[in-house]
Formats: sequence, structure tokens, C-alpha cells
Amino acid sequence: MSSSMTDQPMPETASKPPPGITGTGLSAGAGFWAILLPVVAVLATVPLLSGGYATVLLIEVMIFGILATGLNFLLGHMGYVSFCQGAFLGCGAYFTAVATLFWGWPVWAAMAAAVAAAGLVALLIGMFVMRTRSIQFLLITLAFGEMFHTAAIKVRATGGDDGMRGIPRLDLSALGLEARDDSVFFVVVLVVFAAAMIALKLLTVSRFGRIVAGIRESETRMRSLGYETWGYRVAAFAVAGLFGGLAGALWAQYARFVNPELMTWQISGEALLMVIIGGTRNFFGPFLGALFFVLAKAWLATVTDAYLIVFGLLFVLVVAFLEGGISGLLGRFLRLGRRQAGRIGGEA
Amino acid sequence: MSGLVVRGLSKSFGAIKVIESFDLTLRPGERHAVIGPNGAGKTTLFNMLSGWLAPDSGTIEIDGQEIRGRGPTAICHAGVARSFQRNTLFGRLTVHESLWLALNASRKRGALTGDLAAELGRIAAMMELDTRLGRETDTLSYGQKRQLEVALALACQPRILLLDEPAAGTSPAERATLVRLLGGLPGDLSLVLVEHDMDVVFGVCEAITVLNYGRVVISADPGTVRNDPDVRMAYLGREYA
Amino acid sequence: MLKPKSRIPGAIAAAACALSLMSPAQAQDRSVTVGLMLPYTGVFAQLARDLEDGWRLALDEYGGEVAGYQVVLLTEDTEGSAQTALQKAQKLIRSDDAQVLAGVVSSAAAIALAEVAQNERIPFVAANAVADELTGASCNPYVARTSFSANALQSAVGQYLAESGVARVVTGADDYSAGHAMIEGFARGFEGAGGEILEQSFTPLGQTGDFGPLLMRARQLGAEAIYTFYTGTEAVQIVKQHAAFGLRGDIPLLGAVWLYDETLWPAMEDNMIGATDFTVYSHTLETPASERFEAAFEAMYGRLPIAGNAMGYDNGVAVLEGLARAIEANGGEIPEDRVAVIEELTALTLDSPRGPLHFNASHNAVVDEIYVVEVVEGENGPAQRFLAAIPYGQDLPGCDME
Amino acid sequence: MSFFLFNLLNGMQLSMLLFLMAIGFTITFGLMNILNLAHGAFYMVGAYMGYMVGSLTGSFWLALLLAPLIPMVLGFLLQYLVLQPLVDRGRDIHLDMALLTFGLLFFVVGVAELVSIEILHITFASIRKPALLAGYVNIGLPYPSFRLFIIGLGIAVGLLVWLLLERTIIGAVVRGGVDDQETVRTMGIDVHLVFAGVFAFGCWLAGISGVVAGAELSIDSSMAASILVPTLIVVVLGGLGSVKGCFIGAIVVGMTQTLTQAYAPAIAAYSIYILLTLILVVRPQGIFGRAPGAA
Repeated sequence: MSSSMTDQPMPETASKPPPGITGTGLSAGAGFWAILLPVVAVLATVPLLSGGYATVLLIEVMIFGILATGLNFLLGHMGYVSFCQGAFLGCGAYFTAVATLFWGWPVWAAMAAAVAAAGLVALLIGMFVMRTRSIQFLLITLAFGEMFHTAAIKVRATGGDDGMRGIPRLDLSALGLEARDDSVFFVVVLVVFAAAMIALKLLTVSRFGRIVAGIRESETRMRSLGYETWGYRVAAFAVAGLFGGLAGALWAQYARFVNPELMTWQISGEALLMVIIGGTRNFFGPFLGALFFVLAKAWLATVTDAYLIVFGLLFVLVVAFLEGGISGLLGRFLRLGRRQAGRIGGEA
Repeated sequence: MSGLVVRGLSKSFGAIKVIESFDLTLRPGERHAVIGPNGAGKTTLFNMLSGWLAPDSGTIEIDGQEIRGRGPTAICHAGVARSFQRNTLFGRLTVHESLWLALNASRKRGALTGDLAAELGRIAAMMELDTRLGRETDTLSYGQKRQLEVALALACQPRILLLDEPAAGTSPAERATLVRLLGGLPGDLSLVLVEHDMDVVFGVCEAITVLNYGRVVISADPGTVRNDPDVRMAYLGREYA
Repeated sequence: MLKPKSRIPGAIAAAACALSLMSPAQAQDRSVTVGLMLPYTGVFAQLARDLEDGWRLALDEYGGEVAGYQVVLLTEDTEGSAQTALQKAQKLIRSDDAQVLAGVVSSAAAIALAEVAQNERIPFVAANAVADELTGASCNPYVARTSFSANALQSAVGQYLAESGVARVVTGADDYSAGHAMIEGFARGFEGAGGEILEQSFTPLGQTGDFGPLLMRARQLGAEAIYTFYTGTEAVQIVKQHAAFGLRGDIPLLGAVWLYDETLWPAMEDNMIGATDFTVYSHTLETPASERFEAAFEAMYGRLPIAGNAMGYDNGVAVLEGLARAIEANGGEIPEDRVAVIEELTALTLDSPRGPLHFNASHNAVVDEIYVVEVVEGENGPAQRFLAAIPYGQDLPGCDME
Repeated sequence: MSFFLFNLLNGMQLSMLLFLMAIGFTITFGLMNILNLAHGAFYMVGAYMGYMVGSLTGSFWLALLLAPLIPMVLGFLLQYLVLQPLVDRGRDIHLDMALLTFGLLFFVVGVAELVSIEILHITFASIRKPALLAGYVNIGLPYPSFRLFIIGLGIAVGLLVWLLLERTIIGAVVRGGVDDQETVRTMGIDVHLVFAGVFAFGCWLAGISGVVAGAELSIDSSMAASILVPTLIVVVLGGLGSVKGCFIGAIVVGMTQTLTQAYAPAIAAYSIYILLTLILVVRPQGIFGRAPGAA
């Protein structure tokens, strides 16, 4: 959703219009910071408090958090279900790998370029897939995702399905730090994560973000108002791709290994799973979803091999009975304010 | 020739002629109603005028400029705005956000040069929504939603406003409000109104075109129309005979 | 390890509770933990179980301990995914304090783990993954492989076929790394011995299902045999379709190890009967080592061992023996730098059921022979009939870590 | 030259296999706007059931007859007890249903893995072809009888479905059911029952294709997921919800795949996607698709 609505006080008269609408569109709203800052603070304590494994798990949570929140710009904010977020994860990861290993670029440059590349690819694909809507869109994105997967397997220069190994992590020697150390890399990811959340939030409340929300609510109306919606939809698709690419660039460094699996529609499906379970209507829903997904999967693995059954069922139940996802549930329990209960809770 | 000029507009779905050689001349500021029983082709007519549907034949001119066959966006740019019968409001956006979207579009295409916030306030006030700006559209009363429909159309800064059954489903009280508000629209704004409710039609319009099975039965001032036998037969009979 | 939950706020509490539940075998004194990572779910689920059975037999023979350390064997499901393998490896290392990683079927997963091994300085002993790159180019002191390498095995088969009078073949494999590696290996041996490959056909990975075009092509070009690398589902499909096209009589369908794998037989509707198979182990072997293994396995599981069991067994023995020697050499303590485990085990020569097994300079298992068997109708169901033992191929020059 | 003809036969066989897989999927969408991403799950259930019936009775025909009934019943229950109530509660019939059935796909695959590996101890299985079709007929060269059977079956099913929808009262009701449920209700027909029936019919077809594939290809827990992409490419190419489109789409995809594999293997893997992209540029709604609504 255009989550300014969850986070901003709603004005009762025209005299004080909601910030970010008539203004520069660059005010994230108090509620946003009230959630982001504590989250970051809590996360930051983990490497200090806990052994390596929690650190590693939360690195994954943050990376998937970026992936899912980016996807939600399309799903929750514009109402388009994209099934190829994995392709952009892969693009970002592969570009990072190729740039660092083949072209010897410094990692930071590779990361930046990887994000741009993923965004560009998304822009190009978007021009095609955004000729469709709704179900057709869902199916087409699924097919395009598979096209990337197939290509990644066939291209032998990048190791085909064996993938590429030995991807370096960000060089922090200037700061006297070594990112090979997971708790250092954790901080890197944490910083990128926070930045990504802020960037996405600002996009969400920006003019562009509002127009996208308008498309979600009624594209017919938007067109009769005189908006050429196609362009905005393509742009929104590119945004999702951009953050997918960012997640990929981080994953490549975290795993030091990339392979075509990153692009399978199963991965795209898991990204959707996170968004849905977390809740599409709250900006932080997808992050919650990622947190839940990674931890629950890690824990389940110790109990049973049949995690597909559990997650499949959970997914069904959430879609069926918990439209607002976990964040919706929280929204109803934690007192996030009557005003928003309906919106966040979804079922109201 | 200024204003809206429609000549010989026709549209068939398969064998059925929904609109047959429809003519309409609308001078600036004219308030014109198109009435007729269900299936008379009113909504089809609107869809063609607003570019959602391509006519089979005929011409649509605005200030002498042919707009037939252009898409909704282009026609909106030409200064024609429409409201919808089926509710297509931005359910989960606030009134303020909805109006902002409309005005932002107008500004983008240069139709709105003044201060957006001020214009937003003006239109909200005109449609008596200025105390509801922070409300989510879904939480508005039905009548308020119809007001917002009109407000959004106005926010497109149109010279010609197409209103598709603005009063459909409203209570008498809401209808009265609506008639009052429509009456208060700026004088230079042309208005084409498709409406079932005769109070609204006679309360707002100075000319009426009666459609029946896609053909124009009569096009004249309210008085003439009211007294026309064919019309009584075809349509008004039910309510006025 | 984690601090008590009470001191960990918010989301981390969830993590903590997840983690605390996640460590069954924490710090028993003088125990050493081995992480056995296999694809227990997905299409290689059976192979995973076969490998584990072999492994557990080895563990059993060691009495469950090495050099006074009790061996804790933790199995993790890689779901046949390299990314999952990475995650599980992190869990084994960070949360279960595993000293050695073993197992793995898919090449991608193995390559991913080789990366982990190097960065975490933990030994990784691959049980089945075939990719040459694993022990070839990457030259990784923390990695060894107890199975075999694609190119050596395939070149051996190629050479044998050419020398036994098969002159012209078409090859078929999926269009992915392993497929290309396998066929290149085969070509090296086959063409080296004077055979001619009429056409190499590479089918889209996983999208195929219809092998008609390939089979048609073989007939069209008048090949004497079709040599393929297909596994699992696709192996079943091509064997059935090859039969349905009436090619069994005139153009035999050949492949090493995977094509006529025992676990696929039930799905092949007897179409594998009479086929010639090349394998690294068969219980029909009559070497002492094989007989002993067969007896021990049957005693433990009440059934005859298959190739997967033997490779799991070799993997287990190598890991356990390597550990034992490394610990003893270090005065009864687990060595600080566990690369010692790899050094010890690669110095071994195992009396494997597959035949004498040693490791080459790039830590790759090398056997003396592989075996030609025929699938026949036995008194109780299909069985293998031993035909011949043929010399193992020359491994591609990997990297020399001596 | 004769080889070209054989490749055409192969292409046709693959096309009909794809058609059988996709037709149920396209019907459920075309007639009631529900995108059943779990279609592959019903296909797999059909295959496993076929395997069991087949190995119990030793008869392929019994398997073909009985096995599809299970997915049919399951499908009926799913639509009647789960999906329809949710739709009635105002859930988005397109996206929510798609997501829900997607979750269901994961779930069923998980169950299949558990059952086949842990309980039945079969990772791979096949349904034994009937003696009549097990061999090959000699038409210039030997050609598998079963493939000819698949081609025939595909065409037959295509005709059956077309007749049902275009030429019978049921079809009329079903088509009416989507457009205006009121009219249909006034005819004293329970639209929900009709919908559940259609859904079940789609799952029955999925089951049939499962049994056929179980005999021609093979059965394992990955089969449910692996048909998803080919299926949707077929329906998107042909036009969502159009039976004719599904048939044509299947032929286009099947032929392209077979012929590229026979004559241009280098691009075989991409050919379908290239095709799809082209269609998107020229005709986003697919060959026979209705132009999509504005929003």
C-alpha cells in the first residue's frame, strides 16, 4: 500500500494537507522512522549478543527483506503480481560476480553497476510484460523469469549451472576492517538494508509513488484523468528490479557463489511467499515476512525435511484467512492506532 | 465552431445497432441531458465521447478539432472529462490524495497553471468535500462518493464535462445536494449529463436529447420534451403520464 | 553460541529460540561432528539415502568413534540446491560446530561448498559430485573427492567402446555443465581410440521429455550406438522411448553409472534388461574387499548393496580414517588447521569395494578399474551380470597440491 | 525426407501431450476466471494414482478410467469448499486465487515427496503401457504406437471439450454463469455447483494427462512443478481461456520445440521464449485471447 497512509496523521481540513502530497513528496513520515530505527538498532546488537549463526541468518533476512520489499512496490503498492523477482536477484548477483572476477572491478563499483544493470534489464522486460495486466502479467513474468534461468544455465562463460565461485566481499581495508568476517559483513548489509528501506519508502510517498498507488486503486480512472499508465507501470517494474538487483549484489558477496538457481521461479515464488506472509499493506510487512521465512525455515529443517508441506499450507492459510499477513496481525494486536487498524489489518 | 459537435455517430455490437447516426451540438456553457430507457445506448455514447470506445462511423469535434478514435488520455487532454457510473474511485486513497492525482495530471499537461493546493481546496469546497479531505474514499457515504466523482472530473480542468448518471442510487436528500452543486458549476463549463432521475435532469439542464434504441427521439428544451407525445410513449410515460 | 534468550530482545528472541532448538549435539566432551549433506528431498532422494546407508556402515565399522572421539554424524538436506547447501553448511559450522563436511550430490552444491570450505578452513569431502572443476581448476586444499571425476570415467568408457569395435556413435546429454563435461570426457577416450562421433546432441535441461528427435537422428545417421548422459527422470524417459521406437535391436542405448542406475529400474518397465551398463561398483564383483563389503552391508540392511552404497561407504571410510590419523598425528587433539584431515586422507590407499582406491595430486579419488555389467532378468527380479573390468581413465591434469 | 515427417509426428505427439496438460488449466480460467496454479498438482496426483491402479490391477485402461477421478473429486472439493467461499467473501478472484493455488502446489509437492519417498519408497515410477500400445507400428520406420494413441487422444479430448462447451446446455449454462450469474440462477441452477463441476472437469483432464504422461514419460515428485511453465506458455500463446487457442498454442509450442531440437538444437532452449516475446509485441492477449480489460 502507499504506506504513507499507515504512517502519517491524516489531516481533517484542507488547511493542513498531508505532508508529501502537495510538498516535495520526500517526507517518509514519523511512523516509518518509529519502526525503522528500533529495527536497525535491534539488528545491530545481534553480532555482539550472539554466535555466528544468528548473524548469518539475519544477513539472509536483510537481503531477502530488500528483495521482498522491492517486490512489494509492485505487488502491494501497484497491485501487480510479478513472478520474476528471482531473475533480478540473479542479474544483480551474476553482474557482481562477472564484474569482480572477470573484469577485476572493485566490489563497490560492481555492486553499483549490478543494481543499475538489474534495473535496466527490468526496464527492458517491463516494456514487454507491461503490455499485459493481472493474470496475463503474472504468467508472462513467470515465463520471462524462466527464460533468464534457461539462459544462465546455457551460458558457459559464467559456468553454466555450476555457477561461479570466489566472489570477493566489499573491501573495507581502508577502515581497517575485513568483510570476510561475517559480523563485519553483517554491518555492511545492515547499512545497505537501512538505506534501501529509506529509499523505497521515499519512492513510495513520492509523487511517482502516489501515481503508482492510484494505478493500483483504479487504472481506468487514472487513464481518464490523463495519465499514460504504461510508462509508470514500466517504471515501477524497474524499481522492483533495481532492489532485486541490490539484494542479488549482496547475496553474491554473502555466499561468494552464484548459480542459475537464483533465477528459478521457485525463488520468485519464495519472494512472493515472504511478501504475502508478511503482509502487502504495511511497508515493513515484507521484511517481517522475510524474517519469519528465513527463521522458520531454518528451524523447520531441524524438525522435518518436509518444509514444503508446512510453507505451502501456511501460504494457503495466510492468503485465505489473513489478508494483512503477519504485519496485519501485529497491526491489530500492537496498538498502532485505531485510525490505521482497518488499513493495516486488511480484513476490516 | 466552438464547443462539442457530434455528427452521425454510430456503433454496433454484432447485429445490434446501439447508437445510430447520433447528432449533438453543444455550445460552451450549455447544460445538456441525454436521457432514455435502459439499453438506449447512453453509456455506449459516453464511452465513445470519452474515447473508451471507437465509433463505427461519425465525427466528434471539439472546437473544430476532430478527436474521434483517440484514446481516453488524448481526449482528456483535449478538455473533455467524464465521471463514471460504475464506481471507479481510488478506494484506499484519501479524498485529498485522489484530488491531488487528478490535479497533478492537469498540471502535467499544462491545463492547470495556478497553485495546486489552492485549486484543490477550491474544487473540494465547490463539491462540499473540504471537511472530508483526510477521509479514505471507501469510508465516504454514497452521496459523498458521487460528489467526489464530479470533483475528480472537475479537477481535470475540463471545458466539457460528461457526467454518467451522477445521481444513480442516491437518496432524495443526496440528490437535492447534487442538483444544488451541479447548478453551482462555473457558467463557461459545458455539461453533458446522462441521467435517469428527472428531478436532476430538469433541475440542471436547459436542453434534453431523448434516446430510444440508439436513435434520437427528440432533442429540445425541457418543456418541449416534457410535452412531446413520442417521448411520453417511449420513456417519460412511466413516470410522468 | 547464543546468550540466554532473556537477554536477547525482539526479533532475535525468535532467532535464539530457533537456534537453541537447532543444536541437538552440543559439546559432548571429546566428540567430533561430521556434517553429511545430501539431497534427501527432490529427485535424488533415493541416492541420498543410499549414500547415507553406506556412510553409516562405515561409521558402524569404526564403532562410532575415531581416535577416542565419539563421532556425531549430522545429516542435512540440501534439497538438491546449491544455495540451500550453503545455508545448511553455515548451520553445521556455526551452530553445530561441525569439524568436517561430507556428502553432496549436485556439482553446483559441491562447488558452492568448496568455497565455504576454503573460507571457513573446514575440510569438505565430496561423495558423489562429478564436476571436474571441483578438484581441477579451483585447486582447493580443503577439498577432496572420494567418488571419481566425470572426464576420467567417461574417457575410460569411450576408449573401451572404441576398442571393442563400436565405430560410429551419436551422443546425447542435457545442455548444461555436467552434460558437456561428460560428453567431452567420453569423446576424448572414444575418438582417441579411433571412434567417430557422428553428432553431439545437447537437449534443453529439464524441458525435454521427448527424445524422439535425438533417437530419429541416430537412425538417420546410421549410428551403431547412442551414448548418453541422462539421469533420473530423463534416463527413465529416454530408455522407454528408445525401446518404443524399436531401436533396442539395432542401435543400443549406452551410458555410464547413471543411465541404468538400479533405483531407476522399477520405472523402466524391463526395457533395461539386456542393456550394457558401465559402473564403478557392482555386488557381482568377486574381489575380497567387495565380498566383505557385500556381506557387511547385507548383515546391516538385509539387502544387496548398489553403487550408491559403495560410494557412501568409501566417503565414510575416507573421512573417518582421515580424521583418526589427523587426530593421532596431533597427539590426540583435533588439529587447529583441519586441512590436516584432507592431507591425511588423500595420502591413504583404501581397500575399497570398488577396488584399490588412492588419491591423485588434485585430491581426486582414482581407482584401478571400472566395470562393465549387463542388466539381466534374475530369479528374483532384474540383476546385474558381470561382464568385464576395464582400466580407469586418465584424469585431466588438475592442479598439483603436493 | 521421411525423417521430417517423423519429426512432424513427434512434434504432434508433444503438442497433444502439452494440450492435454493445458486444456484443463485454460478451461477453469476461461469459464470462471480462476487461475489454478495447482493444476500441475492435480496432474501429478493423477499420475501417482494411475501408477497405483496400474500396478494393482495391471491394466492401463483401468488406470486411465479410475485414476483421474481422484483429482476430479479433490478439485470439486477445493472449488466448492475453499475457493468459492473466498470469492464470495469478496477476495480478488484473479490474484488471490492464483496465489492460494500456488501455495497449494508447494503443499501437494511436499506431500507427494513424503508419500513417494518415505512411504512407498519409489522415487521414480512409470505406468505400464497396455500390451496393445506398448510396441511400435511400422510406417516406413517403426513408430511407437503409444505416441499415435496420444495424438488421437489429444484430438478426441479437444473435440469433446469443444462440443461440451459450444454444443450443449451445460456449456451454455457455464458460459452464462460467468457473464450474468443472476440469469442462470433464475433458471433454477446453482451456479456454485456448476463452477465446482467445471473446476472438477478441469482437474479430471489434468488427471488424464497425468496418467498418459506417467506412461509415456515418467512419474516423480518434480513433475507437478515442471509442467507449470510449458503449460502457461501454451495458454498465453493461444490466449487465456480459449479452448481453440489452447489447441493451437499447444501445436505451436510442441512443433517449435521438436523442430528446433531436430534442426536447430542451438536455439532449442530459447525458441519458445522468443515465440512468446514476439506474441507479446504483436498480440498481448494471445492468438485467440479476448483483449484484456482496462484494469
